[in-house]
Amino acid sequence: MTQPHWSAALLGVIRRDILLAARRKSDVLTTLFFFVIVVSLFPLGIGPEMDMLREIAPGVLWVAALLATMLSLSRLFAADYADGTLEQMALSAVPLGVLVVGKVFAHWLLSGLPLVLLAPVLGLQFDLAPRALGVLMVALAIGTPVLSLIGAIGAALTLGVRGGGVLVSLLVLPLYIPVLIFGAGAVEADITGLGSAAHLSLLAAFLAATAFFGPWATTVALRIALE
Amino acid sequence: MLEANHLECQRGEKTLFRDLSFRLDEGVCLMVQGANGSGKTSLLRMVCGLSMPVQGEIRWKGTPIADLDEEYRSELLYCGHAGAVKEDLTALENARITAALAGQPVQEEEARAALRSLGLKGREDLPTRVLSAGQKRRVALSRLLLEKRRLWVLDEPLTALDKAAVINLCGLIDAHLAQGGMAMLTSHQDLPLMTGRVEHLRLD
Amino acid sequence: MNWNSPAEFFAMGGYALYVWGSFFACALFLTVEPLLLQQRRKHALKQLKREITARSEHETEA
Amino acid sequence: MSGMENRLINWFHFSSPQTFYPLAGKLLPWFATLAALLGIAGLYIAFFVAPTDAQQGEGYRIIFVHVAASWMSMLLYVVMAFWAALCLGFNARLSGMMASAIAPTGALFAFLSLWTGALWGKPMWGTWWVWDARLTSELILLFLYLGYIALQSAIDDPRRADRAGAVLAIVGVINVPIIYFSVQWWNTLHQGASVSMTRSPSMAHTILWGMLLMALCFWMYAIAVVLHRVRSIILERERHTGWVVALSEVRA
Repeated sequence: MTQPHWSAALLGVIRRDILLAARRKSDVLTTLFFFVIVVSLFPLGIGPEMDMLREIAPGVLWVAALLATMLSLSRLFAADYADGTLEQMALSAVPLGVLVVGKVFAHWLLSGLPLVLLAPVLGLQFDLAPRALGVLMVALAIGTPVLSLIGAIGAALTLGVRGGGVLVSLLVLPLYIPVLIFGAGAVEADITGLGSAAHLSLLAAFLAATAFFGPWATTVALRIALE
Repeated sequence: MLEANHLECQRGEKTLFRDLSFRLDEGVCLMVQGANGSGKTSLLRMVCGLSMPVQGEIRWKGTPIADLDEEYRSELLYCGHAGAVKEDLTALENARITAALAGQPVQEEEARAALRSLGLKGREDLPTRVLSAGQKRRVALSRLLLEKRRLWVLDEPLTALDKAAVINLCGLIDAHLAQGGMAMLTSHQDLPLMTGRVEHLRLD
Repeated sequence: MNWNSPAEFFAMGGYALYVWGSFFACALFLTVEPLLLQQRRKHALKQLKREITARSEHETEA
Repeated sequence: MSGMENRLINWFHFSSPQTFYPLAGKLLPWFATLAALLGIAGLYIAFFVAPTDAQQGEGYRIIFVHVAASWMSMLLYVVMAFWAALCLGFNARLSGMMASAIAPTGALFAFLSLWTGALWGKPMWGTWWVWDARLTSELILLFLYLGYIALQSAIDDPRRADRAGAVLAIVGVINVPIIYFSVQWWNTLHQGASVSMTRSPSMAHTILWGMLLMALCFWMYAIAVVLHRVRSIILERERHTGWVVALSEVRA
């Protein structure tokens, strides 16, 4: 019996999820479009005063990012659960945790990374300074993986459950609050001249902690869902 | 090799079976039979370790499977009702990715050969969406050729297969048993196995 | 003693709405919860008895 | 090894629903009585012994229920997570039932804490709601409770519901301190120092005693209610077992 190839399995999951997304581009694009439209609605609801917009920009962009992530979460494991792939993953010679890490990473690549890249463009709508835009991107780059990691737990818990899509937001959004506070806080602190280093390092610490616990909790939740 | 002692299975509030014991040795095919809802699939999932029996335990080479985890899974191949085939991927991509996820990546040529020998020649590069149910089933069964596992657990492997494919599959199982492999499967029809020893387990 | 008359007690120095609103809400919910639980228990027992009689009738028929 | 197994099995026997059901029934009246006595003593101190506050007048008396409810809501979440961990770790049925029996009461206390906090905030700060760090954290705690309850009620199979809820409770309990810390941080950044509800240095001993008694009263109440609820859950889930059918209250 040869040793199972962990790296091949990990890369296999990531490659497959990207391939599937490439064959069905609409899924990824809907999420992005949602992000853009939500952010663009705020000035219409609040008014075009630039001072006000500049002030609310970090919060608006972050809340929109949370909601856009939520939108893609219900799909994270649902298809694999329905067509039996998840069973096969749970029975793989490679630990399920490794495959979960791959799935979460692919999820981030497909739903988190585009937000990071798109955010500065939307930030311009709110007249954010170039420096603040940079901080926004860095904060999103650190924060969106946390959203995928925590979201995966919620998605795994609600697999095959009545009203799973709405339920997952109820479970996950409260857990997103620290990310929201530190992420939006970093941009705000930069605008007010306080410096964003403290916020960003706390965000990074939170990322490290969730990267450690998240896949474990997701694995346990998936096994419960498969029983 | 595989040993099950006094298994009890419940679904909801109903007890499907209790005090079920059996043994599966090398070179033997165990056919699980029973009416719909008698717990065949539940039993197979239990054997795979996907669900826990209410009572009793399952041992692999003398050790409870719950303690073996990946060690047991690397000897196990499970083919369930759902074929784990992605409609948006081609047959070839499906075969290769499934093998990679199982921890045994294969070369493209190997995967093509397996699909060809299952009668999918010329369809390797079509998205599985356009294949028929029986052809999708064959894509799912290509794992039998690509992953080298001792214990095959197959849930209704004959569903949607035509006569030629059934004979083909039986040949595969025969060869597997001849090499000292084990198989456990459910089926509504009899398998025309040539050489392997077949034992029956009835759930009522 | 803090109060010279019952009226003064109920007036709570002008904060009656807030103080009594808080205490009344607590008292209300902390009595309603046990009552609901009592009802749940009664319902569970009733259901159980119904099932047992149904089962025994089934057995005598058989 | 076998000794260890034996001990575990004994422990499981003790914690089986069958043994726990009558035990809970016996303990219940004691906790209920204790809750009532402590409540009377606490209310007496709250209204007749504790002096009028120099700044807040009589309005501060809300503290006696507000603080006690907040404490209980947090304590109950931790206790719930403890049972949840046992449920996952040892696959013990009773632990899962305990966790799900605690959630509604915990949510109730979180709600009461918010309600009384709002009623206190109006006269003191002039608004019903202040984005104070404690109130905000309490609100999030209520969300966590509601998420747990929603998840449990959405899953039909009670075993799966218990285990899925257990994962959520454990993830939640790890997150609660982080959430509290981040909200605190956010609060100081936006408003300077947050308005303190419990004015620690000048707090009179009688006030502390009153708060303590009320907190104990709520605690005992929570235990009694949870025991009651877990008994109903046992009856509902184990209704096909012989021992439930043989119970005197079922036979009657």
